[in-house]
Amino acid sequence: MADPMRIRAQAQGDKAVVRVLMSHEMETGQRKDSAGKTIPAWFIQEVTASLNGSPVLTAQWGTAVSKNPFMQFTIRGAKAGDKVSVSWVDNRGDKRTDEATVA
Amino acid sequence: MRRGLLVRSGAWAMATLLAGAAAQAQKNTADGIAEYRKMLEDGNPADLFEAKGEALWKQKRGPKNASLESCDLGKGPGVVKGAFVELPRYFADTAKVQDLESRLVSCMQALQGFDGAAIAGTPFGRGEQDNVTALATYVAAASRGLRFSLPQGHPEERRLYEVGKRVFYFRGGPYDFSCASCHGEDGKRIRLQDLPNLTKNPGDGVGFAAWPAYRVSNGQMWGMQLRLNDCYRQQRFPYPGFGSEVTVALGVYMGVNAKGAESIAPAIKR
Amino acid sequence: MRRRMMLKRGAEVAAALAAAGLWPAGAHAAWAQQAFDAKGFAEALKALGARTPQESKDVTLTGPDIAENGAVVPVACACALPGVKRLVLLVDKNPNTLAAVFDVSDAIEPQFATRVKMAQTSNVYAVALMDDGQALFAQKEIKVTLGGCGG
Amino acid sequence: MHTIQLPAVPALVVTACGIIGCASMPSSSELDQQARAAIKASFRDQGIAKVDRLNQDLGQRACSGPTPPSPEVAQRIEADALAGIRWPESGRYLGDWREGEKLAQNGRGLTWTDTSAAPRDNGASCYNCHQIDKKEISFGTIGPSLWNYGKLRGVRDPGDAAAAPILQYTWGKLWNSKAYAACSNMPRFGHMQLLDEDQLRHLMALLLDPKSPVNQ
Repeated sequence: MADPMRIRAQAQGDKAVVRVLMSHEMETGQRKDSAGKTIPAWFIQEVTASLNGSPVLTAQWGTAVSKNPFMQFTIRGAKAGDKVSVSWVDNRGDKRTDEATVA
Repeated sequence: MRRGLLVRSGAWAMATLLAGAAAQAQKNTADGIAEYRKMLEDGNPADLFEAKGEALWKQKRGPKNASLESCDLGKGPGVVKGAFVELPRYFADTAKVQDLESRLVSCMQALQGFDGAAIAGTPFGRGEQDNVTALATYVAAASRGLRFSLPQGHPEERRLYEVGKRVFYFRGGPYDFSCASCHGEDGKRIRLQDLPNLTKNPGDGVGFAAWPAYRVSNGQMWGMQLRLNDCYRQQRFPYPGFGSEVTVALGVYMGVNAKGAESIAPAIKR
Repeated sequence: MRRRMMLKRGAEVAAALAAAGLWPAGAHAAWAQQAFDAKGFAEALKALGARTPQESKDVTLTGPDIAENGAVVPVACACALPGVKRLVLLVDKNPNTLAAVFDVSDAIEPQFATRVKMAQTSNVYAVALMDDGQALFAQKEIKVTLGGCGG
Repeated sequence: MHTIQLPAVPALVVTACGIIGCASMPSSSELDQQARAAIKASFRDQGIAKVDRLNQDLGQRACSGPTPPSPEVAQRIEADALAGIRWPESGRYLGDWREGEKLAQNGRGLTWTDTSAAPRDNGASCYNCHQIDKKEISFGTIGPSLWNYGKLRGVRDPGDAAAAPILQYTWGKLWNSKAYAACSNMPRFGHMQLLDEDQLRHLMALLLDPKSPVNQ
């Protein structure tokens, strides 16, 4: 199981700005280890987010997204106290979901 | 006379233009790098390691199944805030001057029953060594914004400063480099990498006041021990032991020189 | 080997269906394999089912002029026009050009920021795929320098 | 069960000194010795980087401090260095500037993560410290700019006699930088076998060949 994400969600007027940091190697499959063997691709392919349970975001990522990825997006119609949950799935099927409260 | 003047002033103007262009290109590069770094500050992956370190600090682990919440980092058992900006310092229980990472290993051994020597011998980024880095990130973050003020009251602390200074200037290896070859003067750069002058206070958030830091180039969290280790690798020196006297002495030398500088650790670096 | 080919073929069929909008949106949206495997700006967009893109000042791409290191390059894409279906980030000279695809809905602002890897100095694109099938883009060259002493 | 009580006594003395904080700091020469001992005890071999790299020659030792060595010592370092320079066989000073540019860009070689210590596998790391070809914006500033190095020194034809002193100085500086500055920060590429003669000739061409981009 990967380490938890860091999610910061700040209310701004009737919106919430969400900043997410995910702990993931994001291997491109192009790198070789010190013994010269290619390190297989291992990266987050799909990211979804929801506000109080209803989906607001779907994104698909390729191998170009940086290691320990950062993402920022803004949800409409959100206020302090609402629950934002973010989930990712990688190409090995590993999953992670974490939640934060809009401040 | 008029024509001569014209020609000469034309040439002079051209020269300034050229010089200006070169300086302009140079300024743009430095500005460009500063702009790039600014964009990364918000959302530093070091936060992930800080959270992991906080969990490890509180979690009961090791043969003695104990947490680190009673570990004395120099300001009393369990006191984390402010500890980072006063390290390395002398510890009576180990009768040694220790930096943050070697002190954490001492606590992991005394409180949790881990084998300190085994941790020190583990390569960076693996096993408990990875946890030491996360713990160091957590402890450093608790002092963000505070100013460095290493104690120099104990004779061992003063002695280590002098030893550290001599180690800093020690030239050797196939390239004849010392730390001072790169960090001995103001305004120097390796490629586009600014080099702080570590023989004096380099200023807020610079040099000693910026590590542990998250390195974007390899996506790794580095404590000061790994930072010094890789410096010596590029200095073409042999391998400095984790927590060895040389690394702690350099920490005292740089930490005391940084007196009054504001800590921005954990920072984000190339 | 055969099994992997079957998997790849199946994914391609799914991607094609998805691109043509026939893939049921509710189901787990299949990862756009073909688009993410594509080489070059035009091929990647075609694999996403987009028409030939036009440059438009209504799409904004934010990013540094110079990246001290290609491993982490902060980029953001936005489009204020109504009717944006997807916002897409591409790095022209990367081995696989397509970097990220963000679906836009009325629950979310059409602006996203993330960080991408760049193999070398290259043009970076932000593309808005509109509901009516149009593809509008903004581009910017980001210089990647060799930091440190490379030792 | 014969145990020796002796060790307890000295420990007591040390702690006592610890508590009352002995005012007397060891002398400077004692501290020098303690620093060398600390260095000897702190490093170990790793890959091709062995601890013998810590053994200092006269120049390294004399330049290991914030203050430069005395003029006499400096002169001796420079004289020894100059005497040790091996000049290129049959006076062939220049190679291919294109190879020179590659060497100048390459920062690899001789670290414990490098497998071979042979000169041909080493880079020269020039851009780490110098500006050389203006097209490269990522250059260092520890050393002076080498842009237009040959042009500024009026080298139009490296073959003619007028250029000889410049060629010799540059070769000598690359072979052993201490021949002209006792505590130079520049590695001694020839003397320490970091680069072989062919590689040095390529760097010479990058700096002095009128056709090199550096001299446009």
